[in-house]
Amino acid sequence: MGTIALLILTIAAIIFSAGGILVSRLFTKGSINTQKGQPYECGIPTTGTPWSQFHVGYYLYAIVFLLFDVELVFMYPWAVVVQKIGFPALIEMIFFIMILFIGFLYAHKKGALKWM
Amino acid sequence: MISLEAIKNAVQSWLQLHIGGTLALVAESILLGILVITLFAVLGLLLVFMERKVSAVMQIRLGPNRVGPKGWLQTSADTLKLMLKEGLTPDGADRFLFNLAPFMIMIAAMLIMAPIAFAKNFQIWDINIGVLYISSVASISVIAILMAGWSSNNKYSLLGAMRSGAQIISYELSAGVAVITMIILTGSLSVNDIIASQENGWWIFKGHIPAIIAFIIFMIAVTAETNRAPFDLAEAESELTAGFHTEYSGMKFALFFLAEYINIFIVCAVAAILFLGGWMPLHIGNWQAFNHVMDYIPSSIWFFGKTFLLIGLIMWFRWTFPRLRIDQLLNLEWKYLLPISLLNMLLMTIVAILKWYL
Amino acid sequence: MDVTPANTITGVFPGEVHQAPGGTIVTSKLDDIINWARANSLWPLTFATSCCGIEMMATASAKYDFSRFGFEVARASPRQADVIIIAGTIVNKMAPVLKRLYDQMADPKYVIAMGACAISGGPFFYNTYSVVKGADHIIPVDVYVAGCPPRPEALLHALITLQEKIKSGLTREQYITVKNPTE
Amino acid sequence: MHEVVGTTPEGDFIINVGPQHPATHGVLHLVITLEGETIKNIEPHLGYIHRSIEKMCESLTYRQFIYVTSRMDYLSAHINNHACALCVEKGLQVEVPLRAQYIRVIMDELTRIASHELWWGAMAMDVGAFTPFFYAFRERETINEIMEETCGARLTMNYMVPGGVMADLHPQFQQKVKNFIALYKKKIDEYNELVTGNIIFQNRMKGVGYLSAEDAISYGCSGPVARASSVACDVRKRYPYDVYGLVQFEEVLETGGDAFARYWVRIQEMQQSVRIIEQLIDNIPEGEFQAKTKAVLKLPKGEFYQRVETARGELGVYIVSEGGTTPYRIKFRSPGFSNLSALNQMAKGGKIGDLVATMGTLDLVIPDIDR
Amino acid sequence: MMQQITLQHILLLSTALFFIGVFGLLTRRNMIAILMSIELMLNSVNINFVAFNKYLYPEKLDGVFFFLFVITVAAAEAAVAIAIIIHLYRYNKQIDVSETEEMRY
Amino acid sequence: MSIKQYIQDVFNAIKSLLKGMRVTGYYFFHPKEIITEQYPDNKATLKLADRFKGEVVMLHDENNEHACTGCTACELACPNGTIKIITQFDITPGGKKKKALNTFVYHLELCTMCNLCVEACPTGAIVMAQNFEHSVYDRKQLTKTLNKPGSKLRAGIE
Amino acid sequence: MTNEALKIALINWNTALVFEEGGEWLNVLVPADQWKPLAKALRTLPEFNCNYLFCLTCVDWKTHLTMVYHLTSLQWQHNLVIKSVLNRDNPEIETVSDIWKAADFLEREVYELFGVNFINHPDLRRLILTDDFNGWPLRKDFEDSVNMIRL
Amino acid sequence: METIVFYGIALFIFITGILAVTARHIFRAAIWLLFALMGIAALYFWMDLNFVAAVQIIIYVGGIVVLIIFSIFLTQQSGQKMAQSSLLQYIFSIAAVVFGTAFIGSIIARFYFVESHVVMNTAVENIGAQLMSVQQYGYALPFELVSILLLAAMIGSIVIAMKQKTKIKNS
Ligand code: SF4
Ligand code: SF4
Ligand code: SF4
Repeated sequence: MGTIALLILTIAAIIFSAGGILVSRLFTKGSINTQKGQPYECGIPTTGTPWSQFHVGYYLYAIVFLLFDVELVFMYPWAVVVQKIGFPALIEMIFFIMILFIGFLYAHKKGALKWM
Repeated sequence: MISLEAIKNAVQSWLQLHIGGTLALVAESILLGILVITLFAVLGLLLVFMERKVSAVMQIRLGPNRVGPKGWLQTSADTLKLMLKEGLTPDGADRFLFNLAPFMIMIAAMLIMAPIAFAKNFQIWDINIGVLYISSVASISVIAILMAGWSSNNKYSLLGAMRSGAQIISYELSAGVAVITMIILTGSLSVNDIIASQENGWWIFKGHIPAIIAFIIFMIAVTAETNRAPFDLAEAESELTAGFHTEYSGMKFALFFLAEYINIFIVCAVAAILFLGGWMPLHIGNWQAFNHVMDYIPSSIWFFGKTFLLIGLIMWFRWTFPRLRIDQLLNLEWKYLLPISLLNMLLMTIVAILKWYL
Repeated sequence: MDVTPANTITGVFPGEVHQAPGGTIVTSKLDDIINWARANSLWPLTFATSCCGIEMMATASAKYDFSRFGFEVARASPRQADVIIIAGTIVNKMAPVLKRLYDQMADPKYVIAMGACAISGGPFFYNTYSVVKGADHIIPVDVYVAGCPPRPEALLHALITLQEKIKSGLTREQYITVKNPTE
Repeated sequence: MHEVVGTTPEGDFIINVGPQHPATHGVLHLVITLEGETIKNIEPHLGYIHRSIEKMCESLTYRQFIYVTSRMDYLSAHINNHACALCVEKGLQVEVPLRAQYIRVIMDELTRIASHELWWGAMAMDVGAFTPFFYAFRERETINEIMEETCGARLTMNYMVPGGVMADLHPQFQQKVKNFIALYKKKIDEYNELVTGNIIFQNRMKGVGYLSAEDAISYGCSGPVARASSVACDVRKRYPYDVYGLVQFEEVLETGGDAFARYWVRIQEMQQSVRIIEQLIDNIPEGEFQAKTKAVLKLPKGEFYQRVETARGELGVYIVSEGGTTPYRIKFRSPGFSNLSALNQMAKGGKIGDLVATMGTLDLVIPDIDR
Repeated sequence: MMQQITLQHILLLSTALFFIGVFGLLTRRNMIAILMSIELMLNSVNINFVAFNKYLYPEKLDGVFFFLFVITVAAAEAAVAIAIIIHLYRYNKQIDVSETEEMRY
Repeated sequence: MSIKQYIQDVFNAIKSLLKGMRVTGYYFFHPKEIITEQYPDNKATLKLADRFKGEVVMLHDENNEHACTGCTACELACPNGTIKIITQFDITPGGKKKKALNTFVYHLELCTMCNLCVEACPTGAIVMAQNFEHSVYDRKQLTKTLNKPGSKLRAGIE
Repeated sequence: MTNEALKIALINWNTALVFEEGGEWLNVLVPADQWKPLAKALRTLPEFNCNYLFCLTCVDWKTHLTMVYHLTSLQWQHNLVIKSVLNRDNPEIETVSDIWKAADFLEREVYELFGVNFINHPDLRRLILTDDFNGWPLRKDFEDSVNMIRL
Repeated sequence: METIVFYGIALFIFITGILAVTARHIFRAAIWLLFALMGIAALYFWMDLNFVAAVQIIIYVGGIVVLIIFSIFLTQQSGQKMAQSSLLQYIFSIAAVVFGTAFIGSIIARFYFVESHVVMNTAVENIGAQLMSVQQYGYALPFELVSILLLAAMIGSIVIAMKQKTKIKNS
């Protein structure tokens, strides 16, 4: 099945969502007024655009995550075979994790992992 | 005994016999599509209803009980109403992305379904890297949320999206490590192999303390990943009104709502597969008679039973705990869960290498 | 028109044809299903300005529990809410906000004016310079429920009354739809 | 932390919270300047429920104006009425029968419990726990039932009149209150288990929204907010009115000054209220429940100030009388107003989540602030 | 009937993708967009690695490993690049290449 | 932070969480703690407190007679103008002109159930009723006339 | 301190103060321009130490406005009422929001309800009413024919 | 069937790739990039290299694109359109790209590859075994190097990102 299964699932999801939205298009009609399209902010007109830049804290998480994610990717094949290989694999992994952990500790110490 | 497997085989052979070849494949595909859509709808309705009832009983009240017999049609009415509600698109929004986001989140939810074994030999795609596949596809939904939050042109949405972005990616790590911890034991990523390896006992029993720790960490992490309370910062009502889907209405909102519940189902299914043996019946040591009785319960019931049990657990969390603050949430992950789970993984390696389980 | 007693109107499943007063509007079966869904899934907006809001909370609480009717999904965002329960006084400064919230709700939308203040200004009708004398000066109201504050049962009664109104196809939107379908 | 470069004055993220927002408990409007998620500044905008009660009262008679005040801080409606009644009595110089005083105080304390119950539920809801709300309302409903039996209304009772109370106690009142109190003591333990001890909750609360004692005094904070900063300001102790002078109770003081201290003060205050009620409920003297007053009340020329301790703090009623049947000018010193003015001080530098916790523990009732 | 898909097809696809990336690299002036173009190019390289491995030397997995390492490098590169971009942005408020020439690193 | 403290933290946290879960779990498994009253269904058994103030009504006896003299004491006592009393002059049997009630207009939409009018009434003509189901589609329906059509003043009340 | 003792202490501080008799608390009348120094003294001098401003309001006497400040000392437990008469057409008084932070909001409130101008107030804007509100609603002669229905 | 799917995927990658480099809104460009990357993952799935595909999704979709989106949030008034290059630059680029594609394409088309018909064993065990082995074709050393690379990247990006404002002010 493979790719075809994925294809079917994707199409099913699209049909499902599109069907629902289509039905709602068919059966509803909205009233129109000038305030309707404006962003909701507790009933007060907004000031400024929301699309302004954010604080640095948000993306440092992403960076640290990304690097850990890569690490994870290497762990999967390792995990599968570690039982067979035994301690050498464990030691390799301990090294691997240790090295990354240094980075993690560094990030921690630098305060990169603080939400701002 | 009627099992899903038998039905599947019957349908398959019938199709082969009467239509044959490529057409059978096509027919099967269509059937599959219909099946998953129905599954989606039914699961969504069921889970939402379950949530409302569970919360009601915990909160010493009755919950929906007036629409349809015992209130069973409540969620149907809700869905129908949401379908019949106007789907707004705010003026300032990026229309294309705004409308794409619900599709994305649905596709992500749907795709994760593929390798889940609902019953013995009943699975959409027996992919050899099952759990890895699941954790990979699950990460798509982050993008959908970021998309939804950004395109809404709303500050609450954006804040909510940023929060959930950081939250989901963070917790993906410890969820992943917890999964890896179990994979060390199973030695395979395939869902079927994982389940098969638990024939004589579920990992949560066999795997000693590391398995239990991994289980706890996994449950916490997936709760966070699905944006459920106590980690529901993305849609924290009291802070950001409705978070990243503040501007969504009608069916598009319903899709987000539905996807949330489907995701819960999926993560609980994964937990059931990894820790509780998926559709494996409960076997206790050498109690032959007991094991036999257990075998008689269809595998699908085992699977759904376990999954719903875990869903119940997650709901229990939700209705008990206050919400964390965003920095605490991330602290919890980076300071506690991730180091602990990494350590736990190494511990598990030792257990596995020394073959202490069994 | 008269308000039907509450106990006759619960749990009506679609399938019957309702005759609206005057007999001019006969809703079709499809409309019935639609109205059934809408009537049974009224998600309120969390909108409480003052004392009546407390009674609204009490209605949500375990003793009265409006979740039995499926109302408990209180949405903070007007986009997802169906009914706005004006629980409390509306003052001049709040009026544009209320209007804006109402405008931003997705159709179909309903309004319940809860308590004397929302109906007419209530205790603050005379001698005040800042109270709006009735929320229906700002937005159309479907159901009024008197009291100061109305007790939770009264609010439930109002919600049931609203359900009844929706089911019989008499709310504003439905009225417009039926009357002039092209609009 | 290090400074951020990427924000210009225009680039500040300004977000409106309220007037329609679940966390503002009504219609407070906060304009929050954010930097990331850190709050740089909060500017409260009031008036979304300004009903001009003070102006209204100028044209209501002394009997009539009391009822409006129960709409002010509707969660301690009784106590508001009590303040007004006391103030009028001060002007009239009537002696309130002892029975009425007992009834008033018991009702006050019941109201306080009910108010704190609601606060507890709502605050737990703010920090994201939904279930406590329902448990809190269970107890609150019991109180409401007791109240309703005697006063005839659940929220805005209008039970006090100048000179006493409007009606005598319901015959079953004492029994019911005793039952309630017996049950209630157990429930407080449950609350502590469910919320107070919860690690998430504690983390959300501790060290959040700090208010120093000096600031509390300077901002004119009162009630649990000030007492959590170890400012002894309980009017019941400092200027006892009615039979508060006769009962034993402790003024709960905490030194933390943070949200958790405020939380904890209120929880303990509920226990103190229970204690007060226990002392009084069995000893209600027989007698009149209302002093004889004229049909039309006229206060002598002068100024009268009366303060009482509501669930939120010190409520002051300042009546200027010109000798007529209506007050010439009336001013309500509402506790929430001063407490709110300290909000910026408390929440600055915190996160949005902290703001919610701080707001929750301030226990604001907006109509009380706006009047 | 269409022919069987061979290595050539895949290589053609990856070539096309590579040049799409090149196109982006040449025309974009926004640094993030350029980074995105580079990612596309890296991906096309990855496709090549994997495809060669699969079609030419299926006994070993060197291509897959190269894929893994490339992806690692890509991730590391993206992380550092974005850190630089954001720093640059904070430094002079915009991230167009043409105007950030006097980078002082 | 020492390792020991770290581990202790984790355990205490989990313990406190489990405590909370025990409370909700207890209620989950004890459905008899549910206190919901099913309002529209329990109408027959619903018992309100006897002093509950639902709306102001005028008492009429079986002869369709009430006790209101039209003295407007209630109108004056009412803080927010809920009551409007329209009086007329009746000719008593003795030939004297006498003020009497014509229409007792009661604006339910304004009433705050404060009980002041009832307190003020010298003859006890009006009382608080327990009816609370005041939902209507049209606000005009809330303005009521309390004296029934054709009702008279009960004899002997001044 | 008792009222008497307070009075004496105040007289010692400034003999020009006028005291009003009657009422449970000591009433001090102070000219508007004297208010700021008096406030400072009340706050800082240890014998007064009136650290708690619990009520700040204004009364419209049709001919003039009177600012009323209620002060208390949490330390000495004495209460004090300070009054200051203002010109009705151009009411102005020095702010005390730098002495008692509570005055910040209270003065803003008085400003918009009575139109009293607080000199040097850091942020004298409308707090409660809408920005386009016309008039000073709590003054006795305020009439709003649109919104106000007289009983 | 397989063929059709391949062409579908190829088309998808192609279109989304082009959109990714031409879209005017940077956020949309990122989304198109995301789709292109997902298409590539689908291609790997099609090639039966499930592990590779999953890794592709995890790292690219779940990691890099998220990072890019975050950085877009951070650096852009992201609602705005991006600045464009000059027309001339466009023309040159298109010419270069078309030429390059044609050139390499023709080489590829003419080149004859000896395709091996051994079915590739992509089971994760193999990958893992080879990853851990220290013999020939073993990747244990690179594996450790990866961690150092990651460490370097992490420290590097943090150092860059957390640079103090003071420095900027001085320059
Ligand atoms: S009607 Fe009464 S209870 Fe309701 S908001 Fe108005 S004053 Fe408060
Ligand atoms: S109801 Fe009573 S008070 Fe009112 S007019 Fe009649 S008799 Fe007088
Ligand atoms: S109850 Fe109060 S508001 Fe209602 S009519 Fe009587 S006096 Fe007026």
